Amino acid sequence: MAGGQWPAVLVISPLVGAALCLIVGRWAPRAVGYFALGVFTLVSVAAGFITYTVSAVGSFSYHMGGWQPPWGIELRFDEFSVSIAVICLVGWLALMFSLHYVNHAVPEPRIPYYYALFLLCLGGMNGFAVTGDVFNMFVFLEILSLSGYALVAITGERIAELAAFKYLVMGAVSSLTILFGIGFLYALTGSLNMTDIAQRLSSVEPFPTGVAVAALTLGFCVKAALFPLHVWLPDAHAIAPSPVSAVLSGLVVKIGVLGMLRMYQVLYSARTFDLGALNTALMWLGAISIVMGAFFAMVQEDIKMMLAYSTISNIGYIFMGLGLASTFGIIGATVHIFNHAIIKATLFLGAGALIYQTGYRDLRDLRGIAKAMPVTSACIAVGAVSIVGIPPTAGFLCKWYIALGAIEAGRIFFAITLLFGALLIFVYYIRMLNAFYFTPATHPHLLQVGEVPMTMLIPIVILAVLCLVMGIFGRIPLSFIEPAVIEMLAPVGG
Amino acid sequence: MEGLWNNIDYAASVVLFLIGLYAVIAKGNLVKKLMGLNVMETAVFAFVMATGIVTGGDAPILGAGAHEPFANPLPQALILTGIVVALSTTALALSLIIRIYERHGTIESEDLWGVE
Amino acid sequence: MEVIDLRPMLAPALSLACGIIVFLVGDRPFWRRFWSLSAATVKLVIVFSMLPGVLQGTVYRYSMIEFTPGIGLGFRVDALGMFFSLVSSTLWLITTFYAIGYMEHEHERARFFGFFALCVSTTVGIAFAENLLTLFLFYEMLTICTYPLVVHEETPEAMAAGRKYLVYTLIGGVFVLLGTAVTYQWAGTLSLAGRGILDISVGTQALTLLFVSFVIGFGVKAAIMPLHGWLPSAMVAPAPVSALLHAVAVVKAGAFGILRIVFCVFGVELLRDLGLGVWLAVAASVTIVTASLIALTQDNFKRRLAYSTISQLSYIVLGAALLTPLAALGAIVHIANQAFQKITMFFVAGAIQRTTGKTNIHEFAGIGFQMPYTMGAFTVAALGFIGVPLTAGFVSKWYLSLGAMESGDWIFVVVLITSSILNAAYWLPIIYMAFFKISPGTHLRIKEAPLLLLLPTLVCAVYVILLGSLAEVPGMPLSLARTAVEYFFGQ
Amino acid sequence: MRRAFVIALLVLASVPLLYGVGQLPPIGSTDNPTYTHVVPRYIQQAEEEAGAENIVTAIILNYRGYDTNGEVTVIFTALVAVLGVLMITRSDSGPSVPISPVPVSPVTRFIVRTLSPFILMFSVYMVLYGHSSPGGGFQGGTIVGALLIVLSLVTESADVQRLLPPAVKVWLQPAAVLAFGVIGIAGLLLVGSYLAFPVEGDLVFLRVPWLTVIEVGIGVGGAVIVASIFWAMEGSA
Repeated sequence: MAGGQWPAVLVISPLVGAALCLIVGRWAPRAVGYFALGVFTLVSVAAGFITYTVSAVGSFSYHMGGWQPPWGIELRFDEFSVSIAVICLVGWLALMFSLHYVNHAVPEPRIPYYYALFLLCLGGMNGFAVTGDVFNMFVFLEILSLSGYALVAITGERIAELAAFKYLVMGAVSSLTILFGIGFLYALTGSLNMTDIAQRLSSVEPFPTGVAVAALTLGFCVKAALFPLHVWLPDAHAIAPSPVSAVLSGLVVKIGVLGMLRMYQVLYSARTFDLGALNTALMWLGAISIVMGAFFAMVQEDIKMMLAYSTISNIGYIFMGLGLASTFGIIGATVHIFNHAIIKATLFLGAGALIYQTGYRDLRDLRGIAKAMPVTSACIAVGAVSIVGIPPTAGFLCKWYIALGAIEAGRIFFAITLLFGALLIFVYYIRMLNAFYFTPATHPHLLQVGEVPMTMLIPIVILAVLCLVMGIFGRIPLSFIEPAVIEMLAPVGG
Repeated sequence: MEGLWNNIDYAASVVLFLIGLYAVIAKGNLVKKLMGLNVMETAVFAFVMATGIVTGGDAPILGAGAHEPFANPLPQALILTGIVVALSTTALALSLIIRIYERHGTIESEDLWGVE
Repeated sequence: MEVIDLRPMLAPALSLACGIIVFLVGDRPFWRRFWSLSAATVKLVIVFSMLPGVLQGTVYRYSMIEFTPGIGLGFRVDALGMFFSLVSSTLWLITTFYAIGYMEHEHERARFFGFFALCVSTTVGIAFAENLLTLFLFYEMLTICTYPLVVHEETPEAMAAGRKYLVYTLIGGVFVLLGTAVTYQWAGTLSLAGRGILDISVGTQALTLLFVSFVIGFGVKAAIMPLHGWLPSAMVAPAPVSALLHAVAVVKAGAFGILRIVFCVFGVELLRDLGLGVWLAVAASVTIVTASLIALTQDNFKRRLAYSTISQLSYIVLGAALLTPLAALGAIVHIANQAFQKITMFFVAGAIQRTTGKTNIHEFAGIGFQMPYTMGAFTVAALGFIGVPLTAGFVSKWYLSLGAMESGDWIFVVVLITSSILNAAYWLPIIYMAFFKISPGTHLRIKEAPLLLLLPTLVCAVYVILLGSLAEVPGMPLSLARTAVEYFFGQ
Repeated sequence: MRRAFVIALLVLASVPLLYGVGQLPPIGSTDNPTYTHVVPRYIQQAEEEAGAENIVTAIILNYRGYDTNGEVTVIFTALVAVLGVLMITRSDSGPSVPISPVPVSPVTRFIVRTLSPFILMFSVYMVLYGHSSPGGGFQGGTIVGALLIVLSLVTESADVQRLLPPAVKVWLQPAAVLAFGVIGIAGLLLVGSYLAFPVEGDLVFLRVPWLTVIEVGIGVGGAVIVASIFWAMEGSA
């Protein structure tokens, strides 16, 4: 079997590792972080092998317990599953960043729980990304969501629990909506395996299918924080510890997008279902998200709040690309799943480093910080330039593709919205950079703080370098995605 | 319409789902919101369970006295998982509410609004 | 003949590396200067080494990575690109010397020189861009890299200017990107190698919109009125920045972009069919005259220079818009001529400000006695702008006028003559102030600018004369421009 | 006003939903895709392939064992999350909440204490006989958890908690996840894929012990987790 037993290692070791975290935490509280990092290194190695296998021999599947699908659960490793690579990359770096950061952000008795939840969240995402079974998808969605809610609350800051509760309520409602949609699909097709559903969906009533699609879309859009379903996101992402914010903003919201992609995969290959209305709605919501996210972000003074709102804008890009339903549009959206994860992780970890060293998170307090922390600031600057989509950084590729996609689909208005939306985003990032670089310090004592410890600095630098490299060598993820998208759109003649 | 009448179980769960959603959206008390969530969970479980109903079906346990047709075992297995998920969500939500109450002395969202 | 060669990639990569090294070197003046100067020199050598080949019609190219099927980061050195890169690399070296002198006591020098190098890297990238996407890539990078230079002073005024600059240029960038994407959709390629990739079959109206989009996009940096607002404000930057921004990198990038759009994307034939050239020419003419008139009213020396720049840039646009070989020749050669003349003037402005602290023209009375060499260089440049024979400006005006006549629209000849008169009207009073007016408090003792400021100024002034008097000598920019024009007009 | 708006919106949403469910295959029919597609194999071959008379258990532990692995992880996540949220030093928390102790009548206490061995016994039965009768690890485990909770309520909670010293509890809490992990990896090594059970051949004798380990793991883990969550909340309130 292609891929050997790596798939099992990939999905199981974070779960078992999380269980062991508590045990390790009891005997050696200081070692938990390194233990978690070690576990996740193993996971990353598995992800690396799988990614390599997919690139070398194409997609393959792994049958859990040896049961053939649709009776058993199938893990599917296709081009979209390769998102495990970025999950592992960002997750690993965020874990490494945590090693020092948690001591400052999380009350000490909670630290083992922090790492256990972190591993569960990452493991849940891996499981979600690779499963080929809709109900199993729901189970892993819950693992990652629950750990996400708890990670938001774990700092114990003033409104942390409130933010987490808001996140939990909306998240739980969306999970239920998704389960409802899954139930519909099951009632219609009698199957839970995606490939199987796709085959059987072509012979069922279109209207109930539409209801199922609507329910799934609604659920995934909440998870992805598409406007106007985004209200949970800003507080949750701003209040969480920075490595968690990086994972939540970079990866967890993408899980919603990934769910949408999986749904599209099924629907496109089922062929019968008309996606016109859905696509139009997503396109418009995407466009509104871009603009609204940017406007909200503009008035923020809290650096992490600003980053959180910018996530909403970027999710708007992705949904616009999906809704365009043209080859380039979907390629752009998929590429942005990867690139935005890297960019946003850079920014959140960078912001975390600033907060760690200075204790301030307000832009007005952080003025002139670039002189004290040049490397971190430079990395943030790279991330900022990248997220706006200035070439040759990672963010540009997506903008270029989605713009091409909009024009390909004959909807030039959306290309214009996209590009001007990006400018709006720049308005607030330039404000941040101005504060860091070109404004005299508000608190002169901050000029003495110096850089963060190496375990925090290295992840930021690696991510910032990736922001640049992924822009220049953007073909590398594309070489995966392009054939998959073309194959996905082939049945509808895309 | 006839289809709806026959599928009245589904319809009931849909209605229950919306009632739960109403509570989640409209109620100000966090515990009531959570209860709304639980109603929604129950509704979805009922919905999925209803897909497995077989008229005159026996419990899907083989052995002496068992007879065909059996009720569909798959939804039962799924919902067992679903219940655990619901339990977990509720547990976490309750502990968050406990912390919120400890900290702010209230669990009415109108009062908490000002806290943010 | 096309040759795969590493050098087109090496040239921008070198300045890029230089910029990064300068950041890393930090506050060690010797190494900063060493790397800045040696990178500038080596790059000049690289660019010059390609000159003979380009003059014989060889095209060097180097493709790197694909972004979209068929489109990637690619460099291609043709005559037009060679011309622009020669100008920018030469001026980079000269400006680096000047900047070392000028920035002696400024803050944040590592940042300054680092971004300075990045700017030049991107400019060469623009010059060597193989396709429209690569061009856009470097065009946007240029915007970002110049921003720290514009706000270098960090005063509220500088920050405001920087904001204005970004707003204008980034919006321009959006138009370029939009145009690029649409072009890709219609043409299926973005290559800049040919004489036009678009086809009339797309529809006249659509093509007109596309052209307008491109003109707005590049016109922002080329400061076609009314898109010029950022340029006078950006004058708050230090003099070497102004020199680089307004003489070489930014504004010329815009003008160069328009040349590429006219000659390589649309192509002369198509534009003639569409009848769009005239409109662009009218816009350019309006800019030429209006900006000159505004320049007359400016007392701040650098602001007057800025409006003069706006006016002069539109010469290039006008030359391209006339769509005749001779006008195109004038436009291309004006890239170099205007660059050397204007950079001389900015060097002079900087030197005066550093030496005497004066920034307004009414304070310049008798300054020619105090700084004779500096003001001598200024006089040469001013004569160039007026278009006196044997200076560089004459050559471009000559060909532009010939081109205007060739096109049959005599009105543009009138515009050029009017502009010359206006140029005289705003430059000559300065010369008069400097050399012939002695106010009571004037120092008659010679107190020249430091050598590092003076020498580059003089070198540029000498260039202005050389470019004018030896224009027809083979190997001079004019021959290169001629090679380019011959290709674009298919002769 | 706001409520009226919400109600209107939900009523509006109910229309397509009800219309949609009306078009679903009729409930109860054996011709439904839910009954004809995947399920027949479970019903016909569960006993042979999974060695379970209770088909639901067969699905949970064999066919969709991976789901159950996820499920036990979810509840373990809930435990970690609850502990992570609630565990904090006292001084940090805000205004303390007055607790009004409800007096427990001696009758209740007596009955609960008397019944508890039987409840425990019943739960053990459910765990071990889940394969052939209604029940299973989870159901049994939850009963034990409920028992522990009831005991904490009617007697001194601290006494009940002493049954599980922290050093033991920390191993029992993840018991289900660990049991799945161990058996899963055993399956991976001996049978060929994660969570695979030997269906035929020399190793088939391992199937029953393996399933038992998992069932017991789920039971113990579930019980301890449910009780721990309760204790954590109780300690915090």
